[in-house]
Amino acid sequence: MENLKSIIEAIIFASDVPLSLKQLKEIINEPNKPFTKNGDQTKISEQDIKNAIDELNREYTERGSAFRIIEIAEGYQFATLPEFARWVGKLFKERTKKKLSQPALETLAIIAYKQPISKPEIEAIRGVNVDHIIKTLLEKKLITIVGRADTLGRPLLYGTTKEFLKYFGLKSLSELPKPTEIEEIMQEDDEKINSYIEVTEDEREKIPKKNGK
Amino acid sequence: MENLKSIIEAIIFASDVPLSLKQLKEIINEPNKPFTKNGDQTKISEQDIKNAIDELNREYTERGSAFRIIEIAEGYQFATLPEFARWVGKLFKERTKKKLSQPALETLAIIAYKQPISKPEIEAIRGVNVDHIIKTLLEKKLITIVGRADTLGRPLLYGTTKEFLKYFGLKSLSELPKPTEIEEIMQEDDEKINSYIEVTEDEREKIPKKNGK
Amino acid sequence: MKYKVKLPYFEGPLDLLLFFIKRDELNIYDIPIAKITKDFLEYIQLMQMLDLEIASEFIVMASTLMQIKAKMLLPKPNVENEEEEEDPRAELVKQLLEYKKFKELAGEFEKMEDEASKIYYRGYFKHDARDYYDENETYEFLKDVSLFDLLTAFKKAFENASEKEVHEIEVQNYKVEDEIENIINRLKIKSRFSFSEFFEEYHEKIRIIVAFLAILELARLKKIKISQQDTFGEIFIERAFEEQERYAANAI
Repeated sequence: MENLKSIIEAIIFASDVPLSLKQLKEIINEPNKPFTKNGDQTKISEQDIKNAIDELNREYTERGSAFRIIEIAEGYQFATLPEFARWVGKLFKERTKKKLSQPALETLAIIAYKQPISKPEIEAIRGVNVDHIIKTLLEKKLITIVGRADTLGRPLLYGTTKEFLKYFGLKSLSELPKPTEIEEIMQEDDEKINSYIEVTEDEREKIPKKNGK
Repeated sequence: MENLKSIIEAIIFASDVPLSLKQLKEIINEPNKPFTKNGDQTKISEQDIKNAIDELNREYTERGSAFRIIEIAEGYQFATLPEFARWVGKLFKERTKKKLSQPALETLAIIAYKQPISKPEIEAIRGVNVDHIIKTLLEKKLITIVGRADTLGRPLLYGTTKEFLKYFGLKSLSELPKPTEIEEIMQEDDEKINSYIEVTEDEREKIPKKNGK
Repeated sequence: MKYKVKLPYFEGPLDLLLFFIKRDELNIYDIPIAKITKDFLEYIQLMQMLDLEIASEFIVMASTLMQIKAKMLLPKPNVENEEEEEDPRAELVKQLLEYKKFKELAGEFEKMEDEASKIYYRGYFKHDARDYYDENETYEFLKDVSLFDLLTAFKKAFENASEKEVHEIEVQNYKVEDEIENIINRLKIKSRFSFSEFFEEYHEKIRIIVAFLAILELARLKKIKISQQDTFGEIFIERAFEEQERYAANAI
């Protein structure tokens, strides 16, 4: 059932930014197939939209729903109610546990391919201090200390763990794609499969290098 | 009011990825302050969660809500009903949804049904080089490297991802459309041919044997 | 040389063969090899005339077709052997059928893609209630990482490293405090901008580093939020101080 209320609900739900009444009005009254009330071309006013949002929130309250449409400076958006913070927090905690940041990933990649490797060597490649990241990776058990280098100061050497293999679904380190393999995958120019025609013509003009190593 | 149904609603609503029953169960039964039923420490089962989701969806239907909790990519996530695509689409007008090219779809189909599969194997089926496409599919996270083949050269093996399931609106790989087996294609075509032409015994023998080795 | 000629496009030799079979309503199990070879070669000639590069697969297929044709012309060996004698076309037919199967499946995939594109997921989560959400983990809040990401990261790390060796750094006197003020001022005008947008006007490496430190400091002070939508996606800096706070922010 398409009615103004559900349309507004759908739009606010899917939007990746908060929407103002004005923006909502524009979307709904857009000349190309605008919303019609009982087959009537009446324009929807901001007040109509405001009423619909209030009505939706009333329904959510009645139903004991866990979310509401809230209004902040930039506009309207969905949010879960504060009393569920504990549960939503658990969700995010679960998820963040498993995540790696870009710097962490780069450091992990260097360790994976260059192991055993010391912190100074990693820093020489990355050009930044990696203390914090090494600590995180150790905590996540993705790397471990495997010994000491014979070089000056005998710095600790790091290598990857079984957890690391598990994380990436590898049976052994020998399964790691080689940098040359990624070169092969990446060697293609930056043109992406965006438009059908572009791709097809591009591909047509391409001489495959299948046997060409 | 904290009850299991609203807690599940809150958790799924706040997640930007599908959550499996198992994940939901873990969050709800987490040792640190788990959910309690009437002050009782009863563990919540996956079935309890599934029932709550069904109940929630029933309520959304009754209310004429624009979204439902759908089963997608091995989990549950809130999503708008397709009939609101027209309105929500207006929101994302500028960024027109990009579709995959024909070669990309073909390659993806091969990977989906034959996974884990190596590049040479894909190329044997498509009869063309697929470097470029593999790269794009990897970037789009529709496929991923899943290991190495034991065959000569130990080529990398590819498989599909959860993103793939989500992109095609699938609950799991078992939902993939059943391919018409070669045998069936042959049969169909045979029937077609038979219904159109009278084939003499002689000619019939010229048709290569199906499993012809 | 890139000619953009709209010639009926084929994915490859198999696709072209399937086209001929469909166009001429040929029996796929009894392909008239002479005719199809002729059509195939004509197509290649057309491509040559148009000065299009011909993928090596087409050449390989042309030779395969000619081989099959030659075999078919050979007189049949003794009759007793006939049962074991494989049709020279059998391998090709098998290949064509296999390819045809996936071509059809690709059509199914396209329909599924279409249907799935009508479904939208929730897009904005910023104000969702969540307790013990550790601000320090903001940087860690990324999507799942694959092996491909790992390799890409490796490549990137080395590319960046080699760049560093090439450029001489002219030491300038940039202060983190100045950059903080600069960022705050920019955020007053625009509440959110992307990393790449931000660094566009920075050319010296040392200044980029100083500005980056300023961003980190602001994030620590919770004056800004740093977010990213996809792994390796654009990173955004967002104003996290309120209207009335903006003036005070100057005093940092």
